[in-house]
Amino acid sequence: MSVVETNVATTGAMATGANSPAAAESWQPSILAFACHWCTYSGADLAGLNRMEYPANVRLLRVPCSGRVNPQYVLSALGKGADGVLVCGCHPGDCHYVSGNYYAKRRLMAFKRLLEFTGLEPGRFQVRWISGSEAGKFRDTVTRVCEEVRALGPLTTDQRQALADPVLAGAAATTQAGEAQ
Amino acid sequence: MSRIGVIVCHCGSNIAATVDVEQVVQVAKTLPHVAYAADNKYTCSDQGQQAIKEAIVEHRLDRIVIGSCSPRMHELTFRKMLSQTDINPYMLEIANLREQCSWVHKNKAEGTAKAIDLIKMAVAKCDRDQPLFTMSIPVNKRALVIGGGIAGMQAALDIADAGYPVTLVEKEPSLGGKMVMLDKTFPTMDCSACICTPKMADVGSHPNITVKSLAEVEQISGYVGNFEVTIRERAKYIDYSLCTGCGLCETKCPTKTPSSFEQGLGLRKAIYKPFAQAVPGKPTIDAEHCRKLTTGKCGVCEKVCPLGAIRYDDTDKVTAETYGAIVVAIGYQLIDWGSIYGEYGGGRYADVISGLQFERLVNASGPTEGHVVRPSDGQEPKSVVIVKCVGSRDPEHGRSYCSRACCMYGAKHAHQYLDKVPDGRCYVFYMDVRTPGKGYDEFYMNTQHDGALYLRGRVSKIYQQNGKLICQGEDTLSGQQVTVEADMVVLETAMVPANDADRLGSMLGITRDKDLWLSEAHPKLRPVETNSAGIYLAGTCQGPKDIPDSVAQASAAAMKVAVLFAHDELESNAMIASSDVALCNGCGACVSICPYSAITLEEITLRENSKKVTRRISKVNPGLCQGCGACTVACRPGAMDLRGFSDEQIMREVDALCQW
Amino acid sequence: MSDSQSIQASLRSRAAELLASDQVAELIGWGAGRFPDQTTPLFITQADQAEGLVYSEYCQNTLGKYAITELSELVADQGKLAICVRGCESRGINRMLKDNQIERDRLYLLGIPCSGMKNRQSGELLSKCMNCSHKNPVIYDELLGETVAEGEPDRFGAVCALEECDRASREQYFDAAFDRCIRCYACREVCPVCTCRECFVDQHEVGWQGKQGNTTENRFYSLTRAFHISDRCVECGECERACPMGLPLMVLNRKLVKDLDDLFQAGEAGLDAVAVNSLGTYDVADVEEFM
Amino acid sequence: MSDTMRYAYFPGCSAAGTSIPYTLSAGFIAKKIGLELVEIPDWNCCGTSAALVTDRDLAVALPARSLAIAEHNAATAGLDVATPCAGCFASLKSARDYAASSEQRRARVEAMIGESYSATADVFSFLELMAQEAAATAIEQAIQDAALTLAGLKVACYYGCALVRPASICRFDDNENPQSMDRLVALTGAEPVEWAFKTECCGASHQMTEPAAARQLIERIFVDAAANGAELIATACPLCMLNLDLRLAEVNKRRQEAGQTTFDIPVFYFTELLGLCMGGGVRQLGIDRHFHPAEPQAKRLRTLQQLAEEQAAREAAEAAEAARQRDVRKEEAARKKSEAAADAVPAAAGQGTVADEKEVHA
Repeated sequence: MSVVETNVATTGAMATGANSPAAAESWQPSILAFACHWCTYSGADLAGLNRMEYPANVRLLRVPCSGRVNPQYVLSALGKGADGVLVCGCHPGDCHYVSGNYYAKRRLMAFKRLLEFTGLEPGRFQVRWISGSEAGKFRDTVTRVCEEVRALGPLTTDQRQALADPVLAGAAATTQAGEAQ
Repeated sequence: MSRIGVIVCHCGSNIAATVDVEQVVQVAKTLPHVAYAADNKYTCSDQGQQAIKEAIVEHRLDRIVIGSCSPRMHELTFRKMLSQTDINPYMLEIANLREQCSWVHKNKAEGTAKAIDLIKMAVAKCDRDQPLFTMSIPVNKRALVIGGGIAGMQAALDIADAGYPVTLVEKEPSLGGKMVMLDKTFPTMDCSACICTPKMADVGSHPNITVKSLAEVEQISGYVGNFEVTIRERAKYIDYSLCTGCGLCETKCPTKTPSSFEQGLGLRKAIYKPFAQAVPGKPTIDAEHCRKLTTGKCGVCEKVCPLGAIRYDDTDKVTAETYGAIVVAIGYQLIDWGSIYGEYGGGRYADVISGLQFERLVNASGPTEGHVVRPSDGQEPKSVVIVKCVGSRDPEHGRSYCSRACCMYGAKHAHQYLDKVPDGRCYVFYMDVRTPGKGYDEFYMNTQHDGALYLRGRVSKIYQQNGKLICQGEDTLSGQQVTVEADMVVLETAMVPANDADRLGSMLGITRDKDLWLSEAHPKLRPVETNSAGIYLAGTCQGPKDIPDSVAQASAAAMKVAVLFAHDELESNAMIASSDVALCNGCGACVSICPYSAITLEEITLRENSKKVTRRISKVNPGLCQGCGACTVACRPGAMDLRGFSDEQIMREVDALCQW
Repeated sequence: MSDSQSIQASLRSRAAELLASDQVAELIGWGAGRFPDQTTPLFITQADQAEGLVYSEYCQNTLGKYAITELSELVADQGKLAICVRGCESRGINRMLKDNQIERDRLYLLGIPCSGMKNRQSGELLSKCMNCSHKNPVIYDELLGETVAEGEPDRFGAVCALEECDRASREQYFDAAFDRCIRCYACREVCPVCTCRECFVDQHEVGWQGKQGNTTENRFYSLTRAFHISDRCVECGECERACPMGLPLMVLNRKLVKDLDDLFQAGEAGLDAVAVNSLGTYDVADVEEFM
Repeated sequence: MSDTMRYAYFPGCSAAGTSIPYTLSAGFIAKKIGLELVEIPDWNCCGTSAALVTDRDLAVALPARSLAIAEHNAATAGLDVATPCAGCFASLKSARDYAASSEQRRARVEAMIGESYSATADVFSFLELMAQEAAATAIEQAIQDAALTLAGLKVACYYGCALVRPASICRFDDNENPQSMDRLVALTGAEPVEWAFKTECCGASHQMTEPAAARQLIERIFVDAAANGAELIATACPLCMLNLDLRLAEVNKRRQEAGQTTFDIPVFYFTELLGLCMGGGVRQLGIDRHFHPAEPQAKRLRTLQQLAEEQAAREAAEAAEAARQRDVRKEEAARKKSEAAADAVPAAAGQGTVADEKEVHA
């Protein structure tokens, strides 16, 4: 994906320069949330209908079912600049497709344990079941996830370091771009 | 290279109040492949849609991103709009700027920033949109009904009356199921045979219904509108085209064996009709007991048959046919109480009988011609104990659920016994009395007035002493231990799924619950549909119920079939999974994971590296796939992908959001 | 005569018989390498080549995966493919059978009980053999030699030790490891479970794997591969042995094996060719960690 | 199950007191079949009667202590535990299951008894132990060797409450209609009867507090045994034995007063019956120590030869009787015939013939 410079570069939460000390105070985490179309996405819509406020740091990515969420998306997002990832689906037993969330549960449980084993803070990758009627739970969940990730601070990745470092930025494609902290 | 049009909607002030729409449009213009970006006051209005159509022509757009309300609101509206243009309706992405942005964030700067990100994601995804097409699936307007009990017969009759051909498959020699074994039906006490056998006759003579008795469904493949079904009709050893059902063979047959229709209380011949009004009204030979077929000696029926209809060399007939819809009505069976209730004698006492056996005992055409007598000695029982919830509501021994009909037929049995043996005494042990239904509670109260003594408690032990059955139990209302000496005990046993339920369920892709009842698609709103499109449930195969409920569900299932058959063609889902032949290594991980049995492994031969190669690959049936995408993650080789939510599209969205 | 010598003798004689009788068209075993005690995979098609077969304590290569490529080259009716299988190879074979990558009736499996292989230079037991849970093959057509006693392997010792560490040290440990990775993909090449026709790293259109050689991308590769094989890993340890940079790959694999067993009673993979993949099924009563 | 027939032996309080015949007869059998019982040193009360109702912890700690001693003592280490008493069996096995069910529980038990306890050894009642294949085969052999039989004796096998219930703890036999004792008793040639009170409560625990209720419970058992033709009751529990044997006189007394029939149904330990058939003497097995005289039933013991002779004699008598009846019938027919021929009147002849035929048929 090509990098797009916009004339409002500073407005996007994702575009916040996270590494300068000055920015640290106003730092906003970027959180990607996968939401299944039938439950969580409609729960989020319901939160909208009820005008429930929650932090603007969360962007929802609609998928048909939590069973569609490939753990590789999560890993990729965390590697490319998301500070936290949330995966949401129907409660077990309520899946529109009968069983998708059961498979998701197994996969993501094992994957979450693997990520945490290799050093990821547990707060950065979370999974929650939120039904279409649980607008309140949706608001509370994203609010809490935001707070937890904010407390953890920015997730350091090679891409970020490369962009923050003018020398490295020029040689972003070279190997050994710097060790993660 | 794609030419994307981006339209950002104000939604009056709904979006514009907290999102700087103008700024969003300006950013959108700078995004790659965006050829046009504009705002609109009300995009969903006629004028708004017209403006998009014009922009498509003017700017040669080939795909559209709309930043507006939730796609759950207007995705279909805008797809419909695109179908009136040259653009495929699936070349559309919607950024949810209202429900998930303007309505929930008050800070305009934050809202605008998020709106920009959402538009970026939508543009990135849209850039990889592919034209998608629905398939039209022809509908074979022929229905298959599995099971010829009251539910199956009702469904078959309703579908046939709607003008569609129906094949009804029954595994027993006759239609009628459990209902035709019953003596009378509660609460009206009309004779069960009197209301059931006319239905059987109607089914047997309906021009649109083909009855296959002694038959079972062996294999099913295909999908809604196009089920390929293999049916095995077991050998009857009689040429039904010649047989007139005169019954001479049955009179002369020398072999007798216990009758399953009479619940083992009576005998039948080896060539037999299970009961007088059986449909088809022609006999079959029971190969297991027929002397001719087991020892080669006898042949009496062949000698006496005036029409020469006996065929000792008859074999099973296997036929394969195509049906558009299937109604499953395989009913229930009674729990095998003997193997789990040792405290009730475990089947050792002849006079401890099941409710269904009692039905045959009181039936005028039953083995005792309706005289209530003890199976052990033929004496009239002067005291009878009825035990309810045998196997129901008993997670320790049997099942945890309530079988729903037993309270009523227990009351019916008490009433019938007291009617036939006026000087008899009848005790009913119960846990609760559940009589919801028209006239049900009145019936139960009348039974008490008849003299049935209801004791609230379970029976803990039944044993025989000096020719009596001693029933020990507790009357929990008085808190006392009670012992009742009975001449006969009737156990009102739990309904459990038919033996075939699990096999048939897995073959048809119907989920089973913890007790193996077949599961409906939604417990409230889709009570007769299953998760497999075109397959419906009727009667007790879905869960215990009484006759009126079974009939009502059967008619509902028939209506669903009629609605389906009102269309000549069905439109398949466009956003379905598909497997890339080049990548698929045939491991089959997707096959077992699919909840709709939509994926199969197929062997294909193709040229690879100028060599002919035969290998297995997975194939998605577009009529069955519902587009959940569970298979795509199970596919490690990345061969399986979901149209409309492809890996590439989702990864582009992730990239768009994360990279700066 | 030592155990391995007697196995070598019977391997040579059986190989010659099988090849001479045309029962098998090709046999995969080990032959002498260029250095003393070194062995290398050997592919023979003639009975007189059987004398070249070597079986010693230094047969470090796991042969199972060669079955796929060799079978695709063999014409089906020419005869079977014979292959030497120890515990590790046999479990890989089962896994490949389960994944429909090879056909059982085209294989002739020469089972070899194995007490572990040694490093040619140091003479020490190979680390992949140290916590072997199946020293005897779990599937074979004939067994060469006597079965050996199974030990009491500590399969998850290293995993447990790391689990005990705090998060920061684990992050440091794995970052250092991923930093070393040169993405040569040797781990993938030798793995009996990595049977994709095109690896995700090569699927450029989708863009799973970035091109940069940095810790983040290396982590993406290693963790994705570990997850891909999670419910199938037969713990042969060949990936770790093949890694030129010494990445602790088996720790990642065994972490998943351990968790899948703890959570879903997945058990060990490759003990037969029919067991269901633990991530390819579910139980409504599965533990819940995500309310 | 132990590989050899060697067990750590927990005698329980009744072994040297109220159930001496059980101890004697089981000991006799053990010697005959090579069953080795190594007594656990310093064993203590199993807690079944008193502890269970007062303190759950105590109910676990008491039996667990004895089991732990068995583990630590060199002579009994590694052996499964055997106990004659059903109550001891239930307490020991419950405590063992409790400790084995989780690490926390085991640690709790260890803390209570102040020593380590691994809860690995299983617990067997004498009944289960002897019903196991190896023991049962040895018993069968010993009976064959002795060439003795109790043939013709009808026995109601009474298991009581604790040997097969709760099923989750006992994990032995069918808890509604158990068969293990029936099979063992059948080895003696005696005939186990089908009856309904195999696992009903004998009421022993109510004897002190609710004697009237207990008496009813006892009486029901004898009533059903008698109704099914049993001549004696066999049991595997010292408490059942004591309760039934001791109180039968009381039951009979009340029945006599009420004008009902009384019962001469003595109660035996199943081991006494087995012991008799292995050649044990009445005194050697303790059969003379019962409250209700049991010797008459014990005297039904015969050698196989006697049985064969009796059978032969019976068959001969039956054959003689059949022959005699045949002769009688022949004579009768001949007499009738000659009578009919003597006063032959044409009109009555037909009637006479019909009547003759009828009589012959009858």
